[in-house]
Amino acid sequence: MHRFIRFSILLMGLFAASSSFSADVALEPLTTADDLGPAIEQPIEFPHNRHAGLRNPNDPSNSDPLKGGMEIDCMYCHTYARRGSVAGIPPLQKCIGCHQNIESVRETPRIKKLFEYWEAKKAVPWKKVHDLPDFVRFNHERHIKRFVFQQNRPVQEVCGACHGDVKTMTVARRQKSLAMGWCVSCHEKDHVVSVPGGMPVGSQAYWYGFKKPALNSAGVEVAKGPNDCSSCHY
Amino acid sequence: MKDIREDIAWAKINKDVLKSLESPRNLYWVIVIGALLVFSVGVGCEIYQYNVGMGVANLDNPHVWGLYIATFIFWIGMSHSGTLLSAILHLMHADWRKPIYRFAEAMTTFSLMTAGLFVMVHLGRLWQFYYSLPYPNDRGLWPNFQSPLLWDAMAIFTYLSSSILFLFVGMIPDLAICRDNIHSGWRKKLYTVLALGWEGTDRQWRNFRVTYLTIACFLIPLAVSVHSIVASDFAMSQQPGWHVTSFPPYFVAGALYSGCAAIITLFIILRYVFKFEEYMTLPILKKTVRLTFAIAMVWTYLNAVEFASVWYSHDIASKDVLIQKATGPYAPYWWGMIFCGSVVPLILAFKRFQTNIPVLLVTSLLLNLGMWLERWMIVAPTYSHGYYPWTWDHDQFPSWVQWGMVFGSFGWFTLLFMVFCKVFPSVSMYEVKEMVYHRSLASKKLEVSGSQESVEGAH
Amino acid sequence: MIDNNFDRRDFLKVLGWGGAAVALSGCGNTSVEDGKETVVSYVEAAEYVAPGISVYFNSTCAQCDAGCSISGRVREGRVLKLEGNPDSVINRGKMCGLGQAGVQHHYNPDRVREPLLRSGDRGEAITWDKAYALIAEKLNGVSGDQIDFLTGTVSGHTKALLGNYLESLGSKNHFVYEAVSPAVQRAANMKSYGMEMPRFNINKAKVVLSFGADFLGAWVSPVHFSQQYAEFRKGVDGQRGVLVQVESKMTLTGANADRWLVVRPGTEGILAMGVINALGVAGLSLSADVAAAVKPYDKERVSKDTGVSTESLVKLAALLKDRTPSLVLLGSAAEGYAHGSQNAAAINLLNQVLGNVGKTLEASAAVPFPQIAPTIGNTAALRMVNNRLADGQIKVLFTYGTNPVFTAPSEMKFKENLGKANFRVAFAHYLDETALQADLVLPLDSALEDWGTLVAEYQPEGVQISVQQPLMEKLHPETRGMGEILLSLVKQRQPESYKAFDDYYAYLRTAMLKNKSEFANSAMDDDVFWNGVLSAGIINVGGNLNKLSSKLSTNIQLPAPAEQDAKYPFTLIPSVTANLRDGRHANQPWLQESPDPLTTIVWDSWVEIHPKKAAELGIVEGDIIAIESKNGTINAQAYLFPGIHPDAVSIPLGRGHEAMGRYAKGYGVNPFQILDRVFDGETGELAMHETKVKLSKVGKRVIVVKDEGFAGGAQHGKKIAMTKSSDQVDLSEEV
Amino acid sequence: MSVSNLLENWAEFRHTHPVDDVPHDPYKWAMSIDLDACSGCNACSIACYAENNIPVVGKDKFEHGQVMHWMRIERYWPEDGREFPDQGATFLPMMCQQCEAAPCETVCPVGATNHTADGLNSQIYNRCVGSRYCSANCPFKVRYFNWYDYPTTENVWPAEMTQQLNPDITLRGKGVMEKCTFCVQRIRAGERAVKNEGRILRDGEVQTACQQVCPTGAITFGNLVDPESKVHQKWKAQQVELTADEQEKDKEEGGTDLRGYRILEELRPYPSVMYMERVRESAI
Repeated sequence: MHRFIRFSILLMGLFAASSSFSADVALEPLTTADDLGPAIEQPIEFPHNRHAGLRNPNDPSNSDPLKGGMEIDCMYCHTYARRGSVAGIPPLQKCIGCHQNIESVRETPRIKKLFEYWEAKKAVPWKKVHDLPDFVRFNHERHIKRFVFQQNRPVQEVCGACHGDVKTMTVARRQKSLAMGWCVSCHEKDHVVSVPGGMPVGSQAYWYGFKKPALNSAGVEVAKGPNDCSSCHY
Repeated sequence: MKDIREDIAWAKINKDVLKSLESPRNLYWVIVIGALLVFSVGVGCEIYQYNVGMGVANLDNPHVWGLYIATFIFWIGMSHSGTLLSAILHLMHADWRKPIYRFAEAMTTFSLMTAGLFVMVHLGRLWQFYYSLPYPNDRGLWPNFQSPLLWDAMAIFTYLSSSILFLFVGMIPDLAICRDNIHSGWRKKLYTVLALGWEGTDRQWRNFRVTYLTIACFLIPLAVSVHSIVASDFAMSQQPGWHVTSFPPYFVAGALYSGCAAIITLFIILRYVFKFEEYMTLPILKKTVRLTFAIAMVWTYLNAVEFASVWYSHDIASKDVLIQKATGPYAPYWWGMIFCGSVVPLILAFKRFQTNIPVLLVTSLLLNLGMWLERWMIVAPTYSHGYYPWTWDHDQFPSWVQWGMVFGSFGWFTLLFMVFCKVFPSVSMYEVKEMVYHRSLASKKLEVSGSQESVEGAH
Repeated sequence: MIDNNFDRRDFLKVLGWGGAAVALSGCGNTSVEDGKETVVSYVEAAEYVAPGISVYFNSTCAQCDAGCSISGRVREGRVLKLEGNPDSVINRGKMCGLGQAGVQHHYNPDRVREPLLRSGDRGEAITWDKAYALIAEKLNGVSGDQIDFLTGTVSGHTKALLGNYLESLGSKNHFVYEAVSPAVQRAANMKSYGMEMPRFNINKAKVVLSFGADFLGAWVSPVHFSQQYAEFRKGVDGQRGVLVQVESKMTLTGANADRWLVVRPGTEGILAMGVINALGVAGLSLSADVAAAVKPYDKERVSKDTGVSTESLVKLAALLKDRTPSLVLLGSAAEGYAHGSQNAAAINLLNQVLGNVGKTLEASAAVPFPQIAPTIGNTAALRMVNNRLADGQIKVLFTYGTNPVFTAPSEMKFKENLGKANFRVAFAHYLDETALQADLVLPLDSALEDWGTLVAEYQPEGVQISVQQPLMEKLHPETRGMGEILLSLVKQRQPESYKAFDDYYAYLRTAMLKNKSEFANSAMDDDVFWNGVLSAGIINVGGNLNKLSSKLSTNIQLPAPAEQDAKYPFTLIPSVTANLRDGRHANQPWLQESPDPLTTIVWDSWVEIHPKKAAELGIVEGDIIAIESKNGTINAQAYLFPGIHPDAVSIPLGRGHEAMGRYAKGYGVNPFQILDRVFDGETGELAMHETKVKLSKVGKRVIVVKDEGFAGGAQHGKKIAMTKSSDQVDLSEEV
Repeated sequence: MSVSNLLENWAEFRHTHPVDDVPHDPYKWAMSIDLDACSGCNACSIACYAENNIPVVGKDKFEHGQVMHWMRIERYWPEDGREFPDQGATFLPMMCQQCEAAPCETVCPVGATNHTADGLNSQIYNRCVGSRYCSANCPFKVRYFNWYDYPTTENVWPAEMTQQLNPDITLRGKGVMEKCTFCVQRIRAGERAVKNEGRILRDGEVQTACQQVCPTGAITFGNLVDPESKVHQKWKAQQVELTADEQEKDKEEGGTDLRGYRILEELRPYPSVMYMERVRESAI
């Protein structure tokens, strides 16, 4: 009898140990892995690489569209990102504004299509690529202000954290999982509050309550992202 | 009167019990089809409610829980019968339980499965029920370990798995008998697998006894905790009429009570349907009835304790609820509960009725009706008459959808039970044999000592 | 070339608004989606139009005539919510429920979407060109005095243009009808103060004695008065204002009174005279003729006539004497009798005796441009149009902003008489009862799509001209603004004089610029001025301050309280609720579902009966009661209501539509239908409270759909809504 | 959140009301409602419908008690047995009291309703499974359940009316609980805006929809820990403490001349809404 009791106690202990271990470790890889979304067909096959891609050092005139990009700032077109919750698609007038002066590509099929929309005064029905569920309130402005302006990090790096390496894509495609655990994994990290050259932060509250900015081991002030459910869900 | 004849041959026991697994009578099919129909009513209601919304149940704000939760507690309560008979009485060496504990255990399992359904159908977003399970997930979230509802889910799940295990372990020797007596078909395969190679060696028997005893020991605190936790769904809340310290024992007593009543009902039905008169004898019934009566009185006492503690406390809101129960729109049901739960069992005190099958059948059904009403009277009146007078709402009545699902649950339970009875021996053969053996030993002893007495007397 | 120079009018013309599927999925979409939805994108966008960012535009609330200035929240080219414009002196950033439901007027699914021409029982959609041609054809050869306009209250440039159109038709028959209107009071005020609508400074009074004026609910300018009321409660010189309300059926204001005095219906004037008498007794010096006039109204008699106890009367007089200044208000409950003018005169006399004129009653500013000053409606207008219709004097009738078929007592037979006109044109937002009788229905823009100006009758400070401008693109392309239609019509008659105006917008802009010097510096650039006006949404002009005269008139003939009619023992009080008023907004679901403040009933009509009387008659809540007057019977559910005189019953106005779409049709009953045809002796206004009815049980009982639960208004000893007596509090310590 | 994280931070996650070591900082949203100013006009309730996408359920569902008004105006009659209510009625706007120790929060099996660090009782619609335990345990009964799928129910939001919906708020489908949020979308927008400026919100920068519309200004909303805020000053002047279940001032013999109180505070939910008693003139 004692054998059985001992055995069952042993089993229970094993179960408790293994389940708490698995609950503890399984998360990291689960949420940070890249998760390539489906390819999306857009009304115009917009070449992000051509616009935002790196210049070809061997081609200073940048004449060969296949070889290099123009390093246009993401926020030149997605201008709403620093002002509001959505990054937005630029109004057609912005596309035309440049392209009416670029004679070299004026007769290419894509640009012809673009001008067709413009002449019909019809908005291009772009499809959403990064479409969060309706109950998630992601705010571009705060992330841009926090990381581009205050931390003075390169725009493409900051945008790329969620949107992937768009400068290498033609039509954008989702690269990150965008699942909640993935978002949270970043919010739980310590981020440097400010860097020299970045926008000064004033007496700003980085925290909501419990997670106040603290000094890390290197003596740099760091803070975590908001971690209330109602920061993003309401 | 003997509770079992000691001269039943073991072969006859095997034969009688195994017969119940074979060629069903027409009556069996009638019951199964009836149960299917009843169950399909419940399924239909759930499909309707799932598609349209919980509103069709005629629940409202603040009346957010209704018959689903009441019936859920009812079924959880029913499940305590098996544990009581097999585990508690097993530890107390009350061997009269032996012919009847198997189906009582089956009842435990099936009523838990029925109760689980009510937790499901009562959720507003059934399709998202897995949020309440603790498992590592993509969102990095855990359920709220503070919530009694979560304890509830865990307790029920544990209880269900343990009682299935208990049922199965207790059945192994019988499954081996089945395996050895049935020679072909899917049954053979099933029993072969389930019997786990049982051969009846001494070592197997020894291990079997210890395992069975261990699980029984494990199950008893579980049974008590399960209903205490269900009680804490209410007792841990802040609402008048729910926030009662004595709820856990009250719920456990109520559970044992309804479980015993249900055993009487099923005892009578099985005895008749499967012709188990020789094993499910009237003396055993009598013992069960007496046990039921005792528990009924405990329950009545706990009821009185609850009323008194509310009455003499300064908790005006709780007192209001109590007065409302006794005089408001719920009065007929509340008094019905008192009548069925505390007055009707008095019949069981009379010897004459303790073996009267028709009376017992009606009585046991009434007792269970009373217990079901009790659960409803715990859930509903608090909503009607809570802390906030503006939201008092006395005309909420469950819609046909709620009633339909309550009705359907009986079909589901019956269906499971009927299938069980045809697949597994519903009387424990090896334990009955044991009992017969013990009885014959005892009577031999009695004969020996009796004859000695007479010899002495002769001197 | 890219035209970045956006015309103000085009600001909403953003194409490709992607919110058509406005995320109706709610919690449905639970995972990240790729490529399923379309992005909001624009062809051209002004700097201030960005997706996800709301812009606020000021405009004017058109739900009632109080002229509150609103600030509409616009996002992605659609208006989401109406909020108050803080710069408006009328509402100072606040709103009432009715005003906020303006978005449901705009987005109402039951709006008329194209011009409809009667074809048998149906309306046939026609083009605007055809509609205009038809009007021209029908007007051809009809003399001016056979063409009538029956409208609700009009003001601003719509009114000016309407005047011009009438002039071009040679017609002088513009009748302005409002079913619920303080018209008797205006006449009485004119007599007493030389002004129809003086300023009421509730916030400066220490005591407000209101004879049935529901200034917190539906009377004149409730949002403005509510703010005054808040100040009044906080106290003048540290003394909390005291509100005493005298009426036979408790209104919202009555429910907020420190003392609610229930009077026998129609005896408000007697009580006012009694108060003057009691003031005299209490030592207030009265002029000889006043003293003589109030002599017969000693407290015993007044108490007997009105049902107010002598003790209350004495206390009231003492309070009024002690705490000055006070303010006496007069509302529909006192006006609605055959002797309504006399009641009003007595009440105004009380104000004068108390010396409130010039203190809490002040002169209001006159609108400097009479052509846009409001023309205020009354019920006498309906009577005149009805008579003209009955006599066949009207060949062509235009109706706008009023629904007489719904609001006229059935005894007037307005609907039948309407049939005698040859051609009936209704300018309408919805197919209401009157539009259904029309031959031609012209669909109007909603108030949130239209241009216009609105000048309120009640002006708290100077004169505020409220500008109405579109908050978004037209929802339905075939609707037109009222101004637009009038301009087109007047162009038919006088193409030459109006050819300069392409549209109503141009007309409005020109007209406003013409008076630039009145509004602002005349040297200001036109565009700057105009953009300033549009961005502010209001123009404040000083207005010509009139002087308030105070003419004591003691010639007041108050009849003794009427004996109870044996056949019709109850007085019917058709009550005006804050949300539904005369019923023109009954199809806005927020208003239908917003519980009536006093009974908490929704979506239905009810008849209020005093519990004591109900017990006598064996009526319990939910019994269907037949309310029978000489002119008909309506059935309504009974609600036992302690705030009503036992000899009176009350049914709210506004419900009981037989048309107007899904949210209005078939909900409740319409007490307008059974009103007796009794008119005020002096002004000819319909005496709304003179209807006598009898009650009988139909034998059916329903569950009253209301927010209040089983406990009713009781708290059962719980400390929920607490009250303190004013001598127990110290308001001076409060923040 | 892993198990070790859960264990390490257990105390933090379980803070339901401010304690000495973790006070509310920098925000604690609270309200004060002056019943003497409230006229019962229902404008706040309609504003709430407009702001928060609350469905109009219609007569039948209202009759079944399935109305969704997050803010309801209750009307109480004096209970002194007089023939006429000659001191009028009392109106009481009742909505979620955003309790600091909210009974609803502890019982939710999935943690869909929980306390935010700025003192709100948040309701996470997408986490809700619809057990309705929160409503069962709410003493004020201010939680409203989506008994039907209102977005797709006929005549709740016909096609035209969907354009009015506030895109800043989730539209709730069937089976989730909802309640007053103190207009959390406005608070979050305000917080974001001032974070860009590197400061915290000042009094009056965030208004709830009901407060904004109230014609008599009976509703005051603000940051209770900001000494400059009106709501802080009002609570202080009325000597109402957030974390008291019986106010110090109420222990005085014969009561006080202060009007502030909280409803059902003896149950210790520590509501964040202070009411101020209605006043009635004693001289008449």
